[in-house]
Amino acid sequence: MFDQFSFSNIVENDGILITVVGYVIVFAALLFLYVFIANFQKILLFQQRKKLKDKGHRAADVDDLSISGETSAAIAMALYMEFEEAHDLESTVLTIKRVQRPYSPWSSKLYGLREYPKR
Amino acid sequence: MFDQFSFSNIVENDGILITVVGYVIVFAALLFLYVFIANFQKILLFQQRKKLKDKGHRAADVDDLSISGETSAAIAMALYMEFEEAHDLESTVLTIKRVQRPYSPWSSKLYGLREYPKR
Amino acid sequence: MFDQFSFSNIVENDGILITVVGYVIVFAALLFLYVFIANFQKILLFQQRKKLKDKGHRAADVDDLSISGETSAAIAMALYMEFEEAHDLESTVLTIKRVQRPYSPWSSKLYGLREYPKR
Amino acid sequence: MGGIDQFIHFTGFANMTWGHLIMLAVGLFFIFLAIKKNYEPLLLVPIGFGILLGNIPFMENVGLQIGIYEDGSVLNYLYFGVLKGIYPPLIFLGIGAMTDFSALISNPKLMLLGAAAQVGIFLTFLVALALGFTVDQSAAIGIIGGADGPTAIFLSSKLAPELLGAIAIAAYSYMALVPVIQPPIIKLLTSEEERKIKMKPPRAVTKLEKMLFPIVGLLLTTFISPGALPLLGMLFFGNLLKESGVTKRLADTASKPLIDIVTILLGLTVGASTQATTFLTSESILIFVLGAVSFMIATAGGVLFAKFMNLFLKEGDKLNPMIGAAGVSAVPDSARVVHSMGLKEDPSNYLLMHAMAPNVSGVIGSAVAAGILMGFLLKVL
Amino acid sequence: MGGIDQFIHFTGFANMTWGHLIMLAVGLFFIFLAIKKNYEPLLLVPIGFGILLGNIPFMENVGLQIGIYEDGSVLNYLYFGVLKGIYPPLIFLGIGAMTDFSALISNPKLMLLGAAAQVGIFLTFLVALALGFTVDQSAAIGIIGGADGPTAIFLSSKLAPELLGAIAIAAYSYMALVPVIQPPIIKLLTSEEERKIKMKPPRAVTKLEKMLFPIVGLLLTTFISPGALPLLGMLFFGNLLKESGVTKRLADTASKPLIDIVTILLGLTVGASTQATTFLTSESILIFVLGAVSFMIATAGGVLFAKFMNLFLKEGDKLNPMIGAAGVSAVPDSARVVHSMGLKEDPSNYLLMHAMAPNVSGVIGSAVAAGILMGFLLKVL
Amino acid sequence: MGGIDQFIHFTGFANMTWGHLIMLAVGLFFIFLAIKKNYEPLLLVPIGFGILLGNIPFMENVGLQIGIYEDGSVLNYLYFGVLKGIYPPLIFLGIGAMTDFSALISNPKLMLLGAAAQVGIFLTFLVALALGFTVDQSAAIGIIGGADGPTAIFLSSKLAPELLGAIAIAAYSYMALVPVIQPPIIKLLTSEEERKIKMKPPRAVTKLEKMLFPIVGLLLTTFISPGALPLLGMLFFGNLLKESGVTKRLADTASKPLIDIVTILLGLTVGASTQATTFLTSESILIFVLGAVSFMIATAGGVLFAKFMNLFLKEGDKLNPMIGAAGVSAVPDSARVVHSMGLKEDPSNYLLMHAMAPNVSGVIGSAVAAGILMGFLLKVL
Ligand code: NA
Ligand code: NA
Ligand code: NA
Repeated sequence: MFDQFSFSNIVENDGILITVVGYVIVFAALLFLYVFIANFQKILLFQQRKKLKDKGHRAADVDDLSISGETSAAIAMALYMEFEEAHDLESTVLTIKRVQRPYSPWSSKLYGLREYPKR
Repeated sequence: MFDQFSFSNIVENDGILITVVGYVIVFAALLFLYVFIANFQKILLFQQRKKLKDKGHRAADVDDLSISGETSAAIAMALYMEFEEAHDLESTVLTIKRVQRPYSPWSSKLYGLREYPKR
Repeated sequence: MFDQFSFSNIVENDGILITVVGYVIVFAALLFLYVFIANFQKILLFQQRKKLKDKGHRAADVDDLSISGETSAAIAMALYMEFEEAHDLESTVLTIKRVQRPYSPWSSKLYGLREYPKR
Repeated sequence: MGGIDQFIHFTGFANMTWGHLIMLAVGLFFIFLAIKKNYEPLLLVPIGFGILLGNIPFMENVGLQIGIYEDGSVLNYLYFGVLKGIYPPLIFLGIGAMTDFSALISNPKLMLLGAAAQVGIFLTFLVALALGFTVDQSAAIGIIGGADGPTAIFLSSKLAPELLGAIAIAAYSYMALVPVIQPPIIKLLTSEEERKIKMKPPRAVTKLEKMLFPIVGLLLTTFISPGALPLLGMLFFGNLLKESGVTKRLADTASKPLIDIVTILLGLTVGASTQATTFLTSESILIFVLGAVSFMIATAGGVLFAKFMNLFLKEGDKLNPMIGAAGVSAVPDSARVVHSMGLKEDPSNYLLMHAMAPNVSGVIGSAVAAGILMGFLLKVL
Repeated sequence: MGGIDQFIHFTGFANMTWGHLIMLAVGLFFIFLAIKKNYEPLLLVPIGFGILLGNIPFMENVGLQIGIYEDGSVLNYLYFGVLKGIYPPLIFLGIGAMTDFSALISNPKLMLLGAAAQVGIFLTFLVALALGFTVDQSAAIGIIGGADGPTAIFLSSKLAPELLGAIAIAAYSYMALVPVIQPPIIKLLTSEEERKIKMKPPRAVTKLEKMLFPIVGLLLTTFISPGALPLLGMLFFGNLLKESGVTKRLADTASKPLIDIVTILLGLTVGASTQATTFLTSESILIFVLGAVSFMIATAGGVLFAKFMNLFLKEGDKLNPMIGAAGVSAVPDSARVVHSMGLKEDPSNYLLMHAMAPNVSGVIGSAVAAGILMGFLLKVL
Repeated sequence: MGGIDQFIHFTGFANMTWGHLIMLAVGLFFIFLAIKKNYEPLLLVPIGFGILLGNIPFMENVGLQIGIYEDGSVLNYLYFGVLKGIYPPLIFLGIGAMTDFSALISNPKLMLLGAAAQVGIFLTFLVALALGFTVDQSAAIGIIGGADGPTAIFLSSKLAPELLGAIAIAAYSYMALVPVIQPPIIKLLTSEEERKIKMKPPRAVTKLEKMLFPIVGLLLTTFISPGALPLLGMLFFGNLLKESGVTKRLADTASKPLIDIVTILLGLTVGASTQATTFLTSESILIFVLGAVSFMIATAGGVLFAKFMNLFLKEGDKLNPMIGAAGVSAVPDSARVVHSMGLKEDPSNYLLMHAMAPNVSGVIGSAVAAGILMGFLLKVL
């Protein structure tokens, strides 16, 4: 069965067609998403800059509103460190936990019901 | 189909009957539950009062053993506050957690098995 | 139906055979497991003792490397206490929790993704 | 270029209709309401996103296994739990495990208000019948007035699965809109004096009473209406897990991961069941209208019955009739609405705990009603 | 008034029989035992409430979709996992993820005690056969003596689904009653001197050994008894998740939400499967009697085998024969019983850790036995 | 002694073949890799133990209900979720609920790298075709190059269930081996200079953008490739639960107990599906070879496309072409590989966040590709 390359099997099954069309569409889908997000960001950034300008912020003039390289590097480093040590020490910390309220799907605000005052 | 009211459809399907009987039964069910609980409470309150009397408590003479209005109001207020603010601040608190023991459904008291002493 | 003992029903259904073979096999299975583990331990203990000897530890000469009776008793007592009191007081303690990292089954090391640095 | 043609043929763009666009807009609106207005987000986000999923246009009936109504699709498998009425009882299990019935136990006569408000169910049933719906469909539509999502889904799945999507969406929509629907009706039916009535503080409830309640509740209600067993059985079971004191671990699981998983699956598939090609009909619109009517009648029924009860209660024991409105259930939104209105009239009048009693009994009431309707209509005799 | 008539016809009151009342009383008794006596509450509360659910009287076979044996009912869907033997292996997965086999690994010869106690299974099998049960039923009844709920349910679902309810209820009842059943038998079979025997403290166990145990355990036991694969495969899988050290998150989920959800569903539906109309038969009563016998034989078997082993052990290595009784499994109740009895005889004799070894090996033993019985009886050759 | 004979006949020893032994060794090797090397333990432990479970030899087709391919066995029931493509979307739901798309949103042009790397899927598809696999099988084999376990399982379950085991095992194996496979290819295709390129730090992303991303992402990708709906619909749904800010509780459940339960069941049954009698074929070996090829082509595709993009980007905006390799997905391993390589070249060059963008977009890309392949091949027209 697998002794030799049979290009006929590709042709008979529209292999080339599926490959080309398929790959193009994958690109198209992500390109669409890229274009949309990029443009959406422009609008958003424009608004943001306008807001800052209205408030008289200097940052409005800065070319990009991104986070600084140093900060970013530090974060990346920290992240990397965590990646590396992840397996060894599962750090133990005192957790500060968010108190979660119960809820009910017949109405999601059934907060008070669980711990009703008893006296 | 829905141009006009067709009372005949109600009659043909015993609509009135289902409505009347149905509504009456809903009432009956909750009435039963009410009567049962109310009477059960009387017995319970009677016992409670007797116990208090035996111990010489003054509370036994008080007409009802309910919680006071002020307390109740305070609780309700607190509850209401919590309702309102619920969405904004998900308060962060240091939790004091109950230690839970593992269990086994082949026997629900399989407490000690999980963390067996190793040395 | 159940008025009398019918040994014929046992015979017809190979009852004795199933019983004897069955019980023997249960023994065999657990015996195999016993023998395997016991021998595995010997190898392991041998290695352990060798390691200790290499390091010049005195413990290597001790007949068995088991935990001492006193320790064991103390642990058992503690365990027992916990068993007994289990139902009454579900002790409340400040938990020191292990921080758990998220993961992804397309790759189980998706740690950093959840809380990406925002600024 | 036949391949590209063929491909384009299959895209959402090629299969899109106005119906899809309308439904996508509805889905986005639900998500918007949930996030921006915080209306029932735990339900409206899944339902809203489900509407999106259900209305991505695709070529139907060619074996792609995408749509919720196509055999072999994931959504179809997950929808099974809705269609067979499995999810609602599991949600009731979780609800039972997180509900405190103390308010009801301490003042059991308020239970009647939860019964009274079910008039919305039965009158809407009659109206739907008169409008030409079948008797099974009419019952399923009427239950919207019960103001309980799981109960509505359960009954529709049994009596009128073809309307399930519309009924479920209507029920949850109006539950989210309780703060808009109820106040004008309450005001209309009560005098200022009545709205200022203060009620005696509720009595404390013992552990034993709370433990016995789910057991007694089960026996009494299901002996009368066995059809309510799937819903009330699970509700009271969950509550016993909570109140027994010895099964905390099970109550925790029922009220957290279990109910969450079921809520995710139920919300998503109920949303996706609104596929434009089957959902956008005049029937669906009519169901929405009837649902609103049902909610209003229920509210009025509760308030009026509270006033009726007052005729027999001596001074000092009288009810604030507004709490009757909480009998529709829609827990705890309608209780909060009543509480807010009470505070507006008199800043020292705290009605919340009083309103919780008819509120939770309204849940029992509508489940009993659903059981009765099933008893009348489901039998194959 | 035909409507009222018709309705009354459908109420629980109209369909009630003495059987229903008896079973309701049994259900209430189970709940009482669980809450008041704290006997296995995590199982007896769901089972007890399930008995209530299953015995609310209703009109059967008219399409109401209420009863656990009616197509389309929620209970019927949830019961599927019991009937097809899906829940028990999932419970074993969770149990594996929370069981520590150290006691067993450190003193593996105690494993034989867990084998010895399975004599209860096989002798009861013979007695049931002699009493006229079919060979499949007899095997399912015998397994009660294995003192493992999931194993009993699994085997009955495969061999005798018609007896599943009775066998499951019997198994769990007697597991709860271990502290009542075992002590007199242990006393009868041991001398005071024997009961005072102190055993050498167990050796510490390495991580590697704990990791290898589930793998070796799987291979050895299932090569000998492939039929035990569904149960032991899951048990050892859960244990590897726990001991591997790299899958903590999965072990946590298996031993908490997963096992809880399955326990809730299993307990409830096993309880509900005791519907009076199919459950209250002389067979059920006989099964209860045989179950008790099975437990007693198993206890005796374990104790006597420990005494037998002592014949070959040199002074100082001798076993306290009481720990043989823990071989029935019923983890960890029977180990606790032995421990308590040891303390009574000599307040400085701590047998708990020693008793845990036969205790957990009893679980393996009864699963192997179930596998063998399936191998003999399930085949279609 | 017929009984003993009969019994021996049924043991694993009697039914063992070389195939079983080989597969058991493979299973043990997977577990070893997971525990000792910490390669994807959350997947390799369940899969490895599943391989053991699936290759305990037993007598097939005599009704013992043990094997994963035998009706009525537990493994068969649990395998249903794999076979019908139900588990993968649920896993994507959980993944969505724990994935942060910020890196991608802040630099959306990197999305194209995630598209480019899918070339591995399509070229391997062609090679498989040429080697004589059917067109459906070829598509399922090609998807291994998508480097996403759930996507691979989903597509194979739809197109070539007979190859599911081999494809799944290959996909997960190579995902675990990404740190071995990718570096040499990356080095081969890039100059030292290129590997030292530093990229501008990413911009901070607003909450609104993160909320809108799953909605926009769903609409755009599934309008183009409706077949991707089951996977991407769930992925983006989970992400909206996380980012909406109002459904934290649901996101928590989706990303913890739900995904854990599904992972346990999926891993175990995928492993068990490699039963020697159906798995050890020349096809399986060929699939492994093709899978490796696919991974390599995908890596090269990503890197080369990044270099291609650099032709159009002005100085200072240029990409470090190594991040193209992260476009295969295998989240986040391939991003980490790139990061490590970057640090080796220049200890001040932190590429992790940049590599995360193509990494997560590779997930979307391969799901879109799977949808397209389903669109072309699944239709029954
Ligand atoms: Na209601
Ligand atoms: Na046992
Ligand atoms: Na990918």
